[in-house]
Amino acid sequence: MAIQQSEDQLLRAYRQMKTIREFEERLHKEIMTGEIAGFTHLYSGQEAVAVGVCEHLDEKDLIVSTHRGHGHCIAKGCDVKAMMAEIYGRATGLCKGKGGSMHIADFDKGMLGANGIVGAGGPLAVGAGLSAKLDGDGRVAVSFGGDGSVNQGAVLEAMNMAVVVKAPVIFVIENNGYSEHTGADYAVGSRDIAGRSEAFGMKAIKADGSDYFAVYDAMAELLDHARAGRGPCTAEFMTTRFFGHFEGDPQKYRAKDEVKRHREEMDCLKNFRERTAGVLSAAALDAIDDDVLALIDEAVDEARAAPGPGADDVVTDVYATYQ
Amino acid sequence: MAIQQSEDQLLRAYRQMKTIREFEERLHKEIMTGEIAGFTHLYSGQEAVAVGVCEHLDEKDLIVSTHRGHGHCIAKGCDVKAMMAEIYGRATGLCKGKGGSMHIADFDKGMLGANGIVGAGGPLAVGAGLSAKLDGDGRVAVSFGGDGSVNQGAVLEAMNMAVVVKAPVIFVIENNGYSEHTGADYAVGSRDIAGRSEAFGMKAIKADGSDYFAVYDAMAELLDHARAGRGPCTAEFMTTRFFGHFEGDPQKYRAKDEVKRHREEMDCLKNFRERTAGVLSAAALDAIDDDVLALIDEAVDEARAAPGPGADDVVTDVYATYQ
Amino acid sequence: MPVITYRDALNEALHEEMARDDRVFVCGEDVSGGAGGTSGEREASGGIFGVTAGLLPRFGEDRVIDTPISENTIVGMAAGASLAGKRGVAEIMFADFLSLALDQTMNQAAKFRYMSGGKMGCPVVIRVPYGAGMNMAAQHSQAMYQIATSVPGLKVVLPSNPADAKGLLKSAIRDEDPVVFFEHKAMYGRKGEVAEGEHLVPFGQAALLNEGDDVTVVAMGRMVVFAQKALAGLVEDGVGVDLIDIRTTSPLDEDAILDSVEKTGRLVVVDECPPRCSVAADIGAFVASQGFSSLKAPVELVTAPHAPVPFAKDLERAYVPGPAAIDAAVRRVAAYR
Amino acid sequence: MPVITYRDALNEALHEEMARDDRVFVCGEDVSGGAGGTSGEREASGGIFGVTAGLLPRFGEDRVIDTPISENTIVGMAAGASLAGKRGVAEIMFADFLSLALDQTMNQAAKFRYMSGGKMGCPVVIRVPYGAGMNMAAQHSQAMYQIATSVPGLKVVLPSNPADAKGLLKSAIRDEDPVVFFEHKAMYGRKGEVAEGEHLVPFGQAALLNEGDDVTVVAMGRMVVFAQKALAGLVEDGVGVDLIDIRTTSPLDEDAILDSVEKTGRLVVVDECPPRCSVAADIGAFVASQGFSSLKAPVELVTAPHAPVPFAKDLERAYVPGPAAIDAAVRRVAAYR
Ligand SMILES: Cc1ncc(C[n+]2csc(CCOP(=O)(O)OP(=O)(O)O)c2C)c(N)n1
Ligand SMILES: Cc1ncc(C[n+]2csc(CCOP(=O)(O)OP(=O)(O)O)c2C)c(N)n1
Ligand SMILES: [Mg+2]
Ligand SMILES: [Mg+2]
Repeated sequence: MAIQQSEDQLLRAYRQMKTIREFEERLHKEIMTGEIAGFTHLYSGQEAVAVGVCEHLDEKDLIVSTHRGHGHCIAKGCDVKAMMAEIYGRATGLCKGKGGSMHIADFDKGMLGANGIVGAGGPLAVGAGLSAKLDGDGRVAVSFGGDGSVNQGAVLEAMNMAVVVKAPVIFVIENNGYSEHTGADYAVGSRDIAGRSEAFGMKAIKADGSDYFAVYDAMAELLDHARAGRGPCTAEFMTTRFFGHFEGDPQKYRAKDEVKRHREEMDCLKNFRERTAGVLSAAALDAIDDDVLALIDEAVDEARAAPGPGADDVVTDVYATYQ
Repeated sequence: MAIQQSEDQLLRAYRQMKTIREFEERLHKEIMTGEIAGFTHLYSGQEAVAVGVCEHLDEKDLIVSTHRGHGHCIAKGCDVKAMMAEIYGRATGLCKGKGGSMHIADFDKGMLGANGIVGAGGPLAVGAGLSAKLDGDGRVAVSFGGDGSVNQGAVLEAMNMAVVVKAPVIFVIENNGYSEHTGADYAVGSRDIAGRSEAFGMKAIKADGSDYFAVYDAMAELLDHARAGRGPCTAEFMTTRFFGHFEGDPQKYRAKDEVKRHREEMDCLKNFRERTAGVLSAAALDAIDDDVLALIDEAVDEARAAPGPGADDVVTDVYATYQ
Repeated sequence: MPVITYRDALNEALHEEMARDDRVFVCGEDVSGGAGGTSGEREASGGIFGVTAGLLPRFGEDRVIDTPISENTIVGMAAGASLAGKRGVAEIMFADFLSLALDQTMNQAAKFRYMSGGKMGCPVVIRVPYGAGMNMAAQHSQAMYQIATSVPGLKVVLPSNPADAKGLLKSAIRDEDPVVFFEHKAMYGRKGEVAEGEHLVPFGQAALLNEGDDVTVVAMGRMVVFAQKALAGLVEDGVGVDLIDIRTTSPLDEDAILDSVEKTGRLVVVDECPPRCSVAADIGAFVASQGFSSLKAPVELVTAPHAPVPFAKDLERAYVPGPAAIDAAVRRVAAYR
Repeated sequence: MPVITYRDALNEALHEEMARDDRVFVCGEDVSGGAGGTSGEREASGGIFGVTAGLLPRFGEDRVIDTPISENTIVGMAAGASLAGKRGVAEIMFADFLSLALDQTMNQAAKFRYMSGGKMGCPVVIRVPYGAGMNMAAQHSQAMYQIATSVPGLKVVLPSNPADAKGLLKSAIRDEDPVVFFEHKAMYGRKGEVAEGEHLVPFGQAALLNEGDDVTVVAMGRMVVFAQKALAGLVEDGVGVDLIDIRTTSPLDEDAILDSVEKTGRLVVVDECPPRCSVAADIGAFVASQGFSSLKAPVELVTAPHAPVPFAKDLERAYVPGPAAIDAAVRRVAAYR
């Protein structure tokens, strides 16, 4: 299928995917140093999904993300430096260091938050979609979730609810084959997430999540459907994660060569360069690579240098007003 | 399809259905007197489901019931008089008056309780089925639920869980068209409960819940499947309730003549008499009718005469031991 | 002032706020009166308690949303819409079912503002009919507010009369923070004077319903009614009682309680919940910590027993803390030397 | 006695009880080490905290059950099997997720015995790693035990050391009632002496870890460790402390607390939860009500603030009640005249 997008669009998409990749690969290194606290789930390998989805969205569209949210945040336009500062727990972070990796949110960008509770984004996305429906302005809400999230009652209820209230919600399910250490083929009865979604009465598509263009085209079709007020839909994207579930996961449950093989065969950046060979110059893409690496360097340096929050901040931002 | 069951089996099934019917019709009257406290949900109209299912089960098989549980209790062999006493809140009740209509339970009969929480029975039934699987003795668990319960996350999770752990559970969904005042066609996305269940990877059948034989035959097939260790299944039975959701419901949401029409066209007792015309004598069935009416009379009289629990009972049965 | 029921006062608040602010919508099971029935016409009864009656014909089904039985998603949908600029008012038919919606209530709605460093608010209202007294047994009679009160980020409201029901619900809908609003099922039919139109009751301001010098009685929700019942006999016997209706357990009007105890030196807290980690314990410990020097007698906690709610009439009557228990407790502390 | 970690003590209890009683099974996310992976062999790591390590190869996948992410059904399945004669031990990966399983925990497991008039018991154990201290932020750091403690029908356990971890878990599995078992994530690596084989710690019996005449300090779970840290400096300065580890918040060893306060007249309760409706408040109010005549000073409640758990290291450190706060509180009450 011929490529429809303009050169600018393509370069932008590549830049986004590359930024996510380098953000995560760098975090993977920095976490080893022990400077970054807590629980970090890296998105490397799934970039084509976040970007293929969000390239269709503008700031008025709303997304709800997951524990593995860095890619969604970057793709939706969150400031990369403020994200890095948040992950470092700095006062300059997007959430003043109060949220951390699992709770990065940026309402101004239509990013309603990463979420530490698997599946919790489903109901929230239905609400975001409902608000769009009430405003009748063609906005949509996207609920990102993993293969593990479709076993959580909240997501299943949300799919049914979205159909009942006819909310313009797209459930984007990133099937990377695992929920933590447990295989999707074991945990997902029927092993067919798109089919499970269809059974709630919505349109559903399954596509290759390591191919930016497959994601982009699938979303184009679903977004037309949702923006036209024809109700919610689901996209199941087959993808993979290049790292463990969280940093420190020995991954004994994965075949020895699986990650290596996937890095070769399912690398969305490689695929993208091949697919666009005729259209984009390698030089242009290489230049982007350099920009991105510089950006990530700056982000880390600035985050490191930034001040931490003060102890007084512990009790602020709990309420808008309280007594 | 020719009738396979023996005359004794048929008479027994009729007696069970008739007992449920008269139990509920009598309660409907007694509740008017104000003597019965709380929330009562009557099963009239759905008798063929409870009986068509439970006629296949023995006391070692386990069932989990709902807020509309009287029929399931009677069909599974609970003592009718002790049930009536429970609904009257008497010390002689099956649960000493502590549970009431929504919580009638009788472990000795394999009846793990009516349940006031819509959908809560699903996970419990998976556990009951799991225990049967661990014992490997061919027992099964049956989870009764309504059309409204399949929108509850717990039931959807339970269906998936049952498939994953290969528990011998049959999800019996009684689709009477309504959850309280809300129509199933509105609340159940896709309007196809059997299909929704299949999408979790289990066998599912849809059948007429006002026809004892249709229920009985459908269950025969599903029970063979489950007892053989081939995993869980779902039966969706189309049925109707002859009364309001709870006693006192004006039912403005139902078409004027709906109940009247259903009492004529969907009465499982009438259908049963017609279907068995060649096999059973009207006299034998009439005799059962008389027995049942007498039994219900006694049950009400004894419940009325029975003592209430004492105030001390408020704090007993909270724990087996506490300090 | 017109005399109306607690139910109608709540209904009036919903009508007024939905008319005032078109961001406000309600959702829940049967809130419209039941969608998708075969009669075609909906009765707009407003669910089994009738609190949302008449909203459907006036505001339409986009803003009066019947839902499937999906409590966690009912709250989550209302919370998500409220994050996105709306004002969701979710109804959970029985407070007991908060147990199904607790993730969206305590991990989502309650924490967004904090987790986002103050950048995201979630002005959702979760209405929960609660309480015992109608023989609905263990799963349809719990009070549950001790759970909501324990969660930072939530505000928790318990109106004890029709006027407060209206004034507090209007304040809840206008509040920028998530509010769990507890309506006692057994009080829907109670009547009282309620101002027409604009009537707001602020959070964190207790009402002093009776003044006396001997004992401070703190109560909330239906327990206020029982405390008032107990008053007559006490006053008759010359026991002076400060009766404080705290109205909201979070925020808590600490000053009102401390000021009164400073005067009386004796505290009785009445709470429909079982005793452990209850609001009664919370207030008792607060006074034992912040008002200790004023205390002249043991703190008396009048609560339900450490047991589920029983079904049978006599059992439930023995279970729920009532006027007799309050009367006895007040006399005990008043007599303490 | 062998010195092992809190994690290994729990693991030992599971191994011993599963070997002793074949009705016992465990279920939860990744408890076997992950089913359905492409490597074929499971690492039997026993989930992200490793507490169930090694159970799979020894007891097989029928009794060591990996589950989908379905918390309410994980608890419900374990509860249903326990109703039916098994002994389900469910793991909820983080205590925060009890909010998703609360219906099965509080409306089902906790109430079966009562609702059935004593005819049906549900001997399920729900293991919940809890607590702050690892920078896991607002949704992976909550203590949650105030909720479980408030529910009649549940028993609630919080071991503070490896020996109790083993002895209390074995008792929990043998108990006829539903137990919510809180394991502090930050304590899994702590070492201590643990008896091999049969070692049972009964419920409702507090441990007196230090004796002194001036102040009674009551703590549970990880707070006991911090209270012990605070002791040194206090003792050095001649402040005599009774340190009571209550071990189980429900049942509560009321006598141990009252006896000590009778001696000291001064009470400090240390609790990792935020203050409202907390176990600290519960115990404080209990003493203000039942031990009032012994009290010589205000009850001191050392808790987390009324806020969610923050992410950043410095913020979390400021959030969690620690030795310094305990030390200060003890000195305040000791000095009170
Ligand atoms: C309700 C809940 N249960 C369990 C967890 C622990 N947990 C975090 S991520 C995860 C696996 C999620 O799998 P999936 O949805 O496929 O997303 P992925 O990690 O593969 O991106 C689990 C079980 C959680 N955070 N929330
Ligand atoms: C979790 C929960 N939500 C709501 C209710 C209130 N309620 C009781 S029965 C019912 C409708 C159930 O419909 P369905 O499952 O079809 O069963 P039916 O009443 O038709 O037999 C509702 C909403 C409840 N008991 N539990
Ligand atoms: Mg996954
Ligand atoms: Mg129904």
